[in-house]
Amino acid sequence: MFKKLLIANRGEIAVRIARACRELGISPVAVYSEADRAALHVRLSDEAINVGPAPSTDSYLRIDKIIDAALRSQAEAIHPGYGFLSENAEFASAVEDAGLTLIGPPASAMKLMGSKTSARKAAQSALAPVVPGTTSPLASLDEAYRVADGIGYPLMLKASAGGGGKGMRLVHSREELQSAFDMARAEAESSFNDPSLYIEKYISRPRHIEVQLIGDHHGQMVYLGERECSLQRRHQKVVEECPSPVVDEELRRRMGEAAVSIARCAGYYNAGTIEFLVDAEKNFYFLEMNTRLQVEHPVTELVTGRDLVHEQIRVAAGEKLSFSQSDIVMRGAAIECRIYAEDPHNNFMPSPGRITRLANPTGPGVRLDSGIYEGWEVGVHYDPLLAKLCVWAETRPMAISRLVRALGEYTIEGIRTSLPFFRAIARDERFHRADFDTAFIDRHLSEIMDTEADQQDSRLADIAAIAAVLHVKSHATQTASSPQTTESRWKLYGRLAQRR
Amino acid sequence: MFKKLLIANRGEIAVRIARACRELGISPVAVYSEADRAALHVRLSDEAINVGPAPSTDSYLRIDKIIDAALRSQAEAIHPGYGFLSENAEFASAVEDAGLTLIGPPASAMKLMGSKTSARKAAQSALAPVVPGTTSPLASLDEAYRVADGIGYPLMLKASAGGGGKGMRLVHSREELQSAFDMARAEAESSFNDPSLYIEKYISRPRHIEVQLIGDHHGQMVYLGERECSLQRRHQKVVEECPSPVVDEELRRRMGEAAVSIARCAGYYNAGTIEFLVDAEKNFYFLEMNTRLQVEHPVTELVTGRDLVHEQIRVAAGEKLSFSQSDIVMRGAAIECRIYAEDPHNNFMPSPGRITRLANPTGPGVRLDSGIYEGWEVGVHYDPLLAKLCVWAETRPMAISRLVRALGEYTIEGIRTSLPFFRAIARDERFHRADFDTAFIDRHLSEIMDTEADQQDSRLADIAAIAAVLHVKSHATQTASSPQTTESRWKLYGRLAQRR
Amino acid sequence: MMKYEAEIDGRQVNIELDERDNRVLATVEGRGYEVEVLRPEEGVYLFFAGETVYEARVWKSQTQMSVRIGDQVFSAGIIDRKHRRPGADHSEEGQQTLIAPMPGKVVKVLLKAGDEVAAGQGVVIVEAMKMQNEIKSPKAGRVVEIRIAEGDTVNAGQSLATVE
Amino acid sequence: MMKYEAEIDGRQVNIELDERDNRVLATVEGRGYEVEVLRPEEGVYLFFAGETVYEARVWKSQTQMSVRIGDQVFSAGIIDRKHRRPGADHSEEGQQTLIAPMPGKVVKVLLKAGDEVAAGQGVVIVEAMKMQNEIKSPKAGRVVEIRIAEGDTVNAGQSLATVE
Repeated sequence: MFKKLLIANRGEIAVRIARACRELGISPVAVYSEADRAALHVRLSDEAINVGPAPSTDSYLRIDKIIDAALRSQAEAIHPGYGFLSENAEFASAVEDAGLTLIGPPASAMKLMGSKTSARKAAQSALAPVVPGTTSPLASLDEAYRVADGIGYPLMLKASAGGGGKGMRLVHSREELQSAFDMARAEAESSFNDPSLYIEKYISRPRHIEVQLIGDHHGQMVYLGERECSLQRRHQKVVEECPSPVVDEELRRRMGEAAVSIARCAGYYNAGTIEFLVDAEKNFYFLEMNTRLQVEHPVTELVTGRDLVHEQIRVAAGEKLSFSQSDIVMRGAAIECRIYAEDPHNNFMPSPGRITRLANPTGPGVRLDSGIYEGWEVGVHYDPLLAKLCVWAETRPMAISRLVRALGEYTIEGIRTSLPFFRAIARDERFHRADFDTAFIDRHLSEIMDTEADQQDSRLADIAAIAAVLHVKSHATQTASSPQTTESRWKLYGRLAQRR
Repeated sequence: MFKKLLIANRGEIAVRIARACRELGISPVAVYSEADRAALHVRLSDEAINVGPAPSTDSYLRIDKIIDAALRSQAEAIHPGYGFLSENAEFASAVEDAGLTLIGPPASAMKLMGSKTSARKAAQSALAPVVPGTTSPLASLDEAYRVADGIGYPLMLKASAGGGGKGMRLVHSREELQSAFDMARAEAESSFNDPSLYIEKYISRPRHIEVQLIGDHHGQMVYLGERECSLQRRHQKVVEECPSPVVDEELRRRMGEAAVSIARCAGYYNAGTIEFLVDAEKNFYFLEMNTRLQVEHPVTELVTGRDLVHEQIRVAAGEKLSFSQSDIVMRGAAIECRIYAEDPHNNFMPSPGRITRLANPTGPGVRLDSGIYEGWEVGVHYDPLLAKLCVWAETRPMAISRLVRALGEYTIEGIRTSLPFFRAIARDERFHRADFDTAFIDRHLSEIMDTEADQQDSRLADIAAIAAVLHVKSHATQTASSPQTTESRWKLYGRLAQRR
Repeated sequence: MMKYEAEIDGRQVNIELDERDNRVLATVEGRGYEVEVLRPEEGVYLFFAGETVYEARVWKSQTQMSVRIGDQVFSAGIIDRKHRRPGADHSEEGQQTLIAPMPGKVVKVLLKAGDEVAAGQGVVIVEAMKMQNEIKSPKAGRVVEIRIAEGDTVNAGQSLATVE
Repeated sequence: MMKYEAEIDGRQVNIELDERDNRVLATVEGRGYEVEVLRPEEGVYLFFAGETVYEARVWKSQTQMSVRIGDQVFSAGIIDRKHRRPGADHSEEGQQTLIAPMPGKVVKVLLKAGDEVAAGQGVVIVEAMKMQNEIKSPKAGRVVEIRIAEGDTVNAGQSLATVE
């Protein structure tokens, strides 16, 4: 086993890995940017190395500095976490070249699965289902009819050179194909100077369900059930569950075995995730592979009772997997909420600043992976993920009840967070029924948030008013805030682009 | 299911029950003494009723006030927690008489199992092993030889009227019996005016292992594995584990079935625990039954994945148990540490006072059941249990590593706590090997605590000295403390009597 | 009895309140409350209204005050008549200032002084926490002044531009 | 360089220390340290000694100061020569005062003024947190005065009796 391990990350995941190191008797070495000198992950490490200025391109993304830090501290291995360099095949190669061990897959597999095209080919060669369609341009309308008849309706016509919805048409039936074909071609021609089109099956109201894998260097590869990740806001996962409420034993086995085959075809080892789209008929289609630990790995750990980070480190050290497929037993249900520094009442505007008060939820079935502490200044340079609140219970309904309870105990003050958003989600009837798809939150956001206001009774509002008066009275030296003016101002800000 | 439930307790267990109520959609009603008006269990409840002055005899032990509080708040059920009125059969009857539901066994079973004599008889009628011996006085030396030959050596001669070690003799062999018999009789005569003796088998280096039971009102009774509770300080449990490191599947089944039989003979339902003494040859002997929820129930919950408080409430509401014996699967290992407000460096002297700083451990496999908050004043009127830190991991060694990690993250300042004691225990080699019995801590206390000092290196001590200087410099207005004088003074205090 | 004007979730309420030791007598829009109040932690108000318990947490974040009771969150403000400037009510009349809602970096200035602007049209883009946030004009009119340049680092509350 | 005398776990050490911004130059019993110090929270000192990180938490409880680094806890004190009274070194000579180590209730007074007392013999029993704690004489001698009576409530640090 390694004696020293460098953690090439920050925030909650660096804390999670540092804890795993402690538990395995490994000395954790942190890296930090100048903005993160007093960050929690530094405080929990034995050594810490400054890798540059705050912008991640100057620090956490600098392959040379990370490798240098590992060599200088005599760490034998590097855990990249998620994000930053975790899926960078060049980094994986550099780690190998430096004689160090990456806690992750081989660079070759990372590269192969990092490209959508080669990943799709790997999936196909593993005989795993991919979204049916052609990837080469259709030669003619006749070919389009032939392919469409094979795939079935509804389907999508897409511009080969396209993107952004241009040259794209949803075709519900054979009757619509010709006119759609002509219009899409024209649009593609005018938008991209290239009229080529291809056909893809249309997946209506898809769910995003992924399979967790882990394999050792000795040919063992095991799937650890699935995660339901359909609750997304603008293509960002916000709530994840294990197991998926729509996956039964049989589907779990089929998806799991497909995922293992794909990973085997890619020559994969260590932890990885195969993402699938699942349609209303429970057909599943390979989407992509994440060649690293996922943000949402804790829900799998809670349900399977396996520690993925421990296991990642062990297999990277050459040990055999400590379990086989038949040892994996799913027990109960787990839900994760990603707590972000953003204001759900104001279009999820980022909210950096100092954490003036922090009360973490505890008690039965609550797991908190957090990267903050009271007094920590949440900066503007990095992703706004503050913490992950996970709950586990015997059943999904009880896990939701426990989530409501834990959210009620959770206090983060000084900045805005997405906690109120999760309090609203946890009360939503459709969430209770697991009646959602990947577009659910974007479609129903204002409704979801409104249920919050609906439930407020006037007695509570009166008590809140009294509390506010008492607070202002006892903090009379502070400037009184004037809510009308700020409220109206807050409404003005919009969001232009998405988090990368 | 109940709409409202009164919690007749305080501290961490009242918090635990309030959380369970929230999770089950039940409104929790707190009771509090005047000292506990701002206690955490009050803060987490919907209603709270003052039941009197701080001394528990005037408040938490007042059956009339508790019943009255339940009736006034229109609670339908009362959860007594542990301690206070939880094993008081008179209270159980009063609850029944008031038309309320006790979350616990029937008063009759509580009464039966509350007496050592009738409990022993119940165990015998269930054909469960009890410590072999006579309970009626020996008529003569001849009878003593006859009984002793039947039981085997070593054995204990005990004064029937006795206690406190008077008139008690350990007899290793037949040769020693006559002289021991004569001396014990003489001692018993002079101590108690009664020379009667009885014989009990001597259990050498016993382990204390208990079986968790739960039964519904429909005749179902299930055992949820065992807990190892041998780590005790002066007969108080301090560390508990599930499973016991010395119990295998076969022994678990035998102990479990014996426990179920005993409970059935007592007409028992709801949660209860059968305590056994286990000798080096893994013979087990019935000790007593605890007719309530145990302090250490969380380790069983972590390993079996069942929520005992939820289940207690459900069965009290008349529901059937949500699982049968074959559904109970033990997974991994859990350890609990009872965090007390007492100073392990000073003979565990109680340490009430204000919590000036509190940082709770979090992360994978950590469960904290706590009754305190930052700013809370730990008073002198009640038991010093502040919180229970539990860890779970796939194996016992990993659970111990995780315990070390979690203890390192746990900060309680303002008062002394037993955290340093647990840090020492968690590093102890004999604890790692599970090589202990009920007298282990009392026998080795100074050694255990010394390992702490042994491991300190001078570099750490130097850094500590620098930190102390910096702290005093920046708090110059506070009076400098003078450690020599206080140190020598602290050494003077002793402990007279044990916690009840 | 002291009189206060408060705003709770945008609704204006009149409060009269009298506090003696731990007892508070209050009327909110004429509804009477007699409660006992403890302060177990800074910013935490534990109310006993008869036997009913309410725990309210009050905190300020940036420019706003919030009150949480259980899982209900209220935005709150106490109106301070003395400190209210006459022109500060931010109606859509007159000049309006665009301020940065969070610290960040100006990655793009979309308009320049003199440009026409529509209500809701983006004027400046500020990047923070790996997200790009468009600061929009509250009204149709004309850009009077742009006070920052691309590449500038801005603080929360800093004025970015004026429109009229 | 400021000079300090500290006591760490009962061992006396001489410290010289110079602090500028976040940099601390110190020698402890002649061993030199050059460290950077951050204070992420009140009472928490985060030291960077080269690339090695030490986080020390310092707190006072009752009469003592403690420092924790990882799972090592040190008792600590800075000796303040100015405030040291000549007779306050609590040797076993002269009069000694028995003080209550915690608040509680006097449940029994075992001796009375004038009684002979052995070293380590119990003088008073104070109950706190459901435990009975015997306050013992630090020396053999005679009880000079008992300052409390059975049933009294005492505070931490309150003097209970004097022996000589």
